[in-house]
Amino acid sequence: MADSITYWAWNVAARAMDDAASDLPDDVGVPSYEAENEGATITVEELGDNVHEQRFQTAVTSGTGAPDLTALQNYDMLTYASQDSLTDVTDRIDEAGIREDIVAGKWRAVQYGGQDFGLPWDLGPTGMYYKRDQYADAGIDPDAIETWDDFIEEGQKLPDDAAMINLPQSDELPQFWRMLFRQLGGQPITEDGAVNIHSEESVRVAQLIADLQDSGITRTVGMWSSSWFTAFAEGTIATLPSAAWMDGTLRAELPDTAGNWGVYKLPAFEEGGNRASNRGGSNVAIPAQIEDEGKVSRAWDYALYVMTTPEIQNYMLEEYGLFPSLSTAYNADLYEESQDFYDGQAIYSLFAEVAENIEPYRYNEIQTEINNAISTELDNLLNGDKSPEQAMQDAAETVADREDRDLA
Amino acid sequence: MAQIELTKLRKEFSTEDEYIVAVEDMDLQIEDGEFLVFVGPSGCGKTTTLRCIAGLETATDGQITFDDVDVTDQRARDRDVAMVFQNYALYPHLSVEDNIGFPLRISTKLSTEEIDERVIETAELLGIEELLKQKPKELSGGQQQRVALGRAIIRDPEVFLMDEPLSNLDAKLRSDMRTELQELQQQLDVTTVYVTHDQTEAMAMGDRIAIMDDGMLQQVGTADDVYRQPTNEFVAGFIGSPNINLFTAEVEGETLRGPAGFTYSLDDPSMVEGRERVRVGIRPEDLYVASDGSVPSEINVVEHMGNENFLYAEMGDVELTVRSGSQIRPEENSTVIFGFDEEDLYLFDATTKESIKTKTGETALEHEQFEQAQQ
Amino acid sequence: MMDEPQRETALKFGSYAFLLAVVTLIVVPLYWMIVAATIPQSELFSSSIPFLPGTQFLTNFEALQNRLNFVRTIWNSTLIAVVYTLLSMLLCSMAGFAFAKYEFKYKEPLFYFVLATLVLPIQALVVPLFLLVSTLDLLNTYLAVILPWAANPLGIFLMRQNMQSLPDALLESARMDGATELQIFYKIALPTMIPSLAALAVILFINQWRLFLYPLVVLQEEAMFTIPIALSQLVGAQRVAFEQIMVGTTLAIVPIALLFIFLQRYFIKGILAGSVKQ
Amino acid sequence: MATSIRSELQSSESYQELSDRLRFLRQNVSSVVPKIPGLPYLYISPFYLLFSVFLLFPTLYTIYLSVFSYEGPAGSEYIVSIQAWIFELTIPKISNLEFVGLAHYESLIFSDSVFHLSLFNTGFIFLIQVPLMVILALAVAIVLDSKFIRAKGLWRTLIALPVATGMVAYSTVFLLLFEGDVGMINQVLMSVGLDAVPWLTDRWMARITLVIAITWRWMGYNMIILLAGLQTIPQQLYEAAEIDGATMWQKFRFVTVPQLRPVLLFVIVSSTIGTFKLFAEPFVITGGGPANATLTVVQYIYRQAFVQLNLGYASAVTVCLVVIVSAISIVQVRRGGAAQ
Repeated sequence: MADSITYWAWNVAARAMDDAASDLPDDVGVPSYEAENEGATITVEELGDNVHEQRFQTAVTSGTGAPDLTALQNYDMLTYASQDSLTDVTDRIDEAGIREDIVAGKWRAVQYGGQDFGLPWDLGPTGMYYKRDQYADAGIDPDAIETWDDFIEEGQKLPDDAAMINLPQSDELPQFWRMLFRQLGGQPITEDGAVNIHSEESVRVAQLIADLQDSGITRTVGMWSSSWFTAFAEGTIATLPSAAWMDGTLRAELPDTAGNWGVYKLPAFEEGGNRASNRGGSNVAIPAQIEDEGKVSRAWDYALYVMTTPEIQNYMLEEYGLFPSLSTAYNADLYEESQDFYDGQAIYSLFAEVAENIEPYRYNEIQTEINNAISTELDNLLNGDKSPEQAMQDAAETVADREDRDLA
Repeated sequence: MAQIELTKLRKEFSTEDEYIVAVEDMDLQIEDGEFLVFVGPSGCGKTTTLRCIAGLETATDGQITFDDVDVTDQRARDRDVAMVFQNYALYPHLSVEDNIGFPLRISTKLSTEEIDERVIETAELLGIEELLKQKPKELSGGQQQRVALGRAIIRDPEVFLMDEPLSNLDAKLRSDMRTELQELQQQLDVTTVYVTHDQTEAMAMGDRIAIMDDGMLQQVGTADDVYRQPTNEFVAGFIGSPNINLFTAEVEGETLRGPAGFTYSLDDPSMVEGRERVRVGIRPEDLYVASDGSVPSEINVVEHMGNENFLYAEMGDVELTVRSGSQIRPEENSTVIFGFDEEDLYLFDATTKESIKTKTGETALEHEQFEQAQQ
Repeated sequence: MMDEPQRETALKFGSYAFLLAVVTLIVVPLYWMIVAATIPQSELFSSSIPFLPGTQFLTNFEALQNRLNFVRTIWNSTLIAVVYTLLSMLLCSMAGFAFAKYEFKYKEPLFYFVLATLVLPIQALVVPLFLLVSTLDLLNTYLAVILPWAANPLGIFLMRQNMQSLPDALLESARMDGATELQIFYKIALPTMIPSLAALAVILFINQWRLFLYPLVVLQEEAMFTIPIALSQLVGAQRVAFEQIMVGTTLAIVPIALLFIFLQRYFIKGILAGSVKQ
Repeated sequence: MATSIRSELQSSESYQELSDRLRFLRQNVSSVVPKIPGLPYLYISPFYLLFSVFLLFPTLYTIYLSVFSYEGPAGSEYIVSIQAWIFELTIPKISNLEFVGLAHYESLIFSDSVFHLSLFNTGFIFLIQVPLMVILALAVAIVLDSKFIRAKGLWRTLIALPVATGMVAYSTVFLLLFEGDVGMINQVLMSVGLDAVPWLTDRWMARITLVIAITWRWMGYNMIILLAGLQTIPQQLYEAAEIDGATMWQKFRFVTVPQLRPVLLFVIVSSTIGTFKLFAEPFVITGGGPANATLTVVQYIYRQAFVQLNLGYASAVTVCLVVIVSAISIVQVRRGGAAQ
């Protein structure tokens, strides 16, 4: 096994792995990887979001310069796996016997053609983050919100200058659509690869998005822009539909709002319906161009140690908001602890409960084409040019035509 | 100093669509220390010839030698030739001092003091020593002209080349510079080739004049030769101002019958034997009022020039110019008959335009013009 | 109609008004950026952005400096841009001079081919260039960023355009004075082309200064990063360090402002005056 | 102060000999150097040497890739491996490529509607932005060039500074200015009673926002180049026009424009090319805009190459872009240059 390897990731995913590699606090209870493995050194390179995308892609396509281990978002995994740029780790996973330890739905994110091309890392169990003061002032009771209709009805109570939810700009709508689509158990492609984004679930999601806009309880601000943060800091938007990892961002970027947040599950589409979905999440993978067996096994050993040790995964949750897909970690008492940022609410247990109910989702390598088509058609829907059925039908046809696949 | 010889010099310019012969098979010898002037209408190839001697254009064919040394293919910088451009071409970013000293600083082994000395010396020669620190844009046209001259003189070259250096100056300054240039040339005794389109300038300055037309050398000779013995009608027409009167006359035995009743019987008809018609040339200064003259004409305009008059008349469809004493003032539109002496008559072959008879006699006016050329 | 003095003042007033309008429209966003660099991020996230700059500039800068050694980054960017500009100016002015003042075979096709590559977007060149640079093992060196665009199509185009205004008589008189062709270039052509060389320096410096995607791929250590790459590091998936970005950007403007001030005196009026009688 | 030091230095003995010896040395060298037949080639060879290595090769490579579909990285085979003395160049086979002939071009020209939309967007922005920016830059340059404006250096620097701002920061500023009803501009509009403009959400307004952003950023830069051009116009031409009684407008039309033609042509062609290569502004401010309304061709290339890893297809789009834009710029140069 080689002594040193390099690992690339964006800020949160880099710092978490760096701590796990060399400076884990003592109260975590397990040694850091370098402490555990004498002589091993993990070089972690922290890159900006676009920076990682551009550098990793160039290294992969030109065949030289890729790191030994890299973090990859769910939506990128399959694009690289489909062009066999990632090492097949199926046997190593079987040999490690960890298939049951990880939430079932998450494995699909790293599988292509029946083989595993990465090790699942964090999950995106969804939740509705809400400002407690705004809800209280408007007399909105989060527990009373069971369905999206309740959500719209309660939303009317807010004063005019505040919006219940941010309806993202059209190039960010696909993430919102996909979260709701997965909540209904929708699959973007069928078993044999036919495009299926015009299914009945997809139309219901489009209808909901249209209803949300017509209800007048929404505002549109670009996500991650300074005015988006301002809206939550000053309470001009009351609810933020997101996932477990948003906790880390809120604590880092909006410290003054501590104690004023709460979380409740996604409203269901109809009484008693599913209130769980997934949004985002990443994995670690070894680029195929790393041919030195010593490097590959060292990278695998390091990844396995970090991803399958509950204490490390829980440290990463608490420190960086990275919710583990390692289900064996959920029984730690951390999950029952009340979080003062959320006025004492034990949000981790809520997310753990949601994680168990996430519907499996058939990840695919045409995700970008789907996003583009959905973004264009939802914009047509919101402009009133098309009905939900027509919009989703056209989106499906566009994707089928551009990727020359047939329509489900 | 150098003796320049052009043998069969030819220069052609070929652009995409047309093909121009600028200079055609020129043979010319320029003596050591001579001041030769190229003159001719614009586009006749005089500047091109100068640029071939300078080395700015490479001759298409033929040979150029300086003191029997073949320089045809040498670069301009290797020919020890200085040139004054029509628009002076001073280096705008250099002071007058640096402009003048530039050639020495660039291509000679002289030390900086020697160069500075030579610059001051040349500036004094041209009377511009107090301008040394100024930039070209601060100088008048005349001063810029002198700086350009200084840049040429300082190199003490084998050959001086000047491309219409005076054409941008006003009339008064031009005549002063003309005399100054001549004195300078004699003082430096350097072979000089001067190009101008102004024939009076050529007559006044050149030891010899080379007249060119359409790329071909018409005639080379002293001012007097070209004035008195032009080789063809073009030279006769070009030299002398106002221009010579020219018209066609039929030959009948010994008499020439021209337009509107012009009749003249030759003393020596042998010259026109075997010809049906000839081209007749009479200089304005050779015509005088004579009741028995053979040139009937109708006066159009009389111009009073002070010491003499110019009479513009018509003989049929031929326009005549007559140069007479100031006292002769015929009425406008009156008919006057002019006469001339046969020795002043020019005759040219009607087809080849070559001269058959040239002027042998001498008139007072003509003599006075010759004197002015000599000072 | 207005008489002469009235028209003069009206014109002067009109020009100043127009100039002030343009300058305010340009400066407002810049001013806001500087204000944003001097206030803490929490203040940044309020709809009423303070009008006057705050006092946080140093603290924000310290945060930036220990996050990614920004002083070193400014040094990298400046060094690369200066060396690149000088090298490219030489290449472009020589080539521009030849295209403006000489006739030679294949002149037209050669020139238009270079112009065509001007159109190639960097995004399309990144992979082949990365391959080339890694095979020449220039990765992670200043040269990797300096060499590719040293032969800058924009530069040769500008120099050809400007050198055409150089009177031929000047070159010929230099030839007569015995200057070699090279001496003519650096003793006559360059000195009289100073304003256009200054303009060329602006173009080249700024083009190199704002290069992002390509250096990002070939400069691999943080110690080698240029400013655009360093600032883009601050845009994380879940973290955007706004105030650090603003501080970095404000500091990044300083070298460019210095460049403009330094080049001021080379924009000399009518440098060609007096060379050739019109 | 500097000039006085120089003159003392020059007059001292040693400096004199040194500079003379240097001069003689230079002369010896230049006389030894044989007469160079193809002198112009000497001038352009350093340029074309670097050009062929660093721009020609990638261009040919892009064209080469455009007829393949990229199936993923290759192992360690090489396309070309040259061992020449100390210089060793090996270009690894970039990937296992599957020859598809002109399939990419066919789909681009006929069926790829997103490509057509990106072409339309880029063309639309070009048609408004380039004329607007060039006229504004010329107007400002002329005002700054006129005699009675003081503190020219300050104005010049301020106006040209936007080009120095980093992509990330200036997009944050523009988002803050133009963002929905939170943005400053809409706040001002609403406070005056007008209704908010959907700068980033409406397709047409998003394109206008981009035009404003690009003009804000690049107008000063072009103004500097035009100003340099104005400096080389000989003063006598204006004086001559003055004597003929030319009005301000006539001086502009009959002196400034004809004299400025080469530099003006340069600014027009380089901003045309710059706008057709537009990437930063849409990528950062509108992210391709509502429903691909501000998706530019180069952004589409980036999406194909970097997000969807279709390197072959991306190269084909590049080739199309190069063909279209060089046709436009050659027409501009010909028409501009010819009228000289």
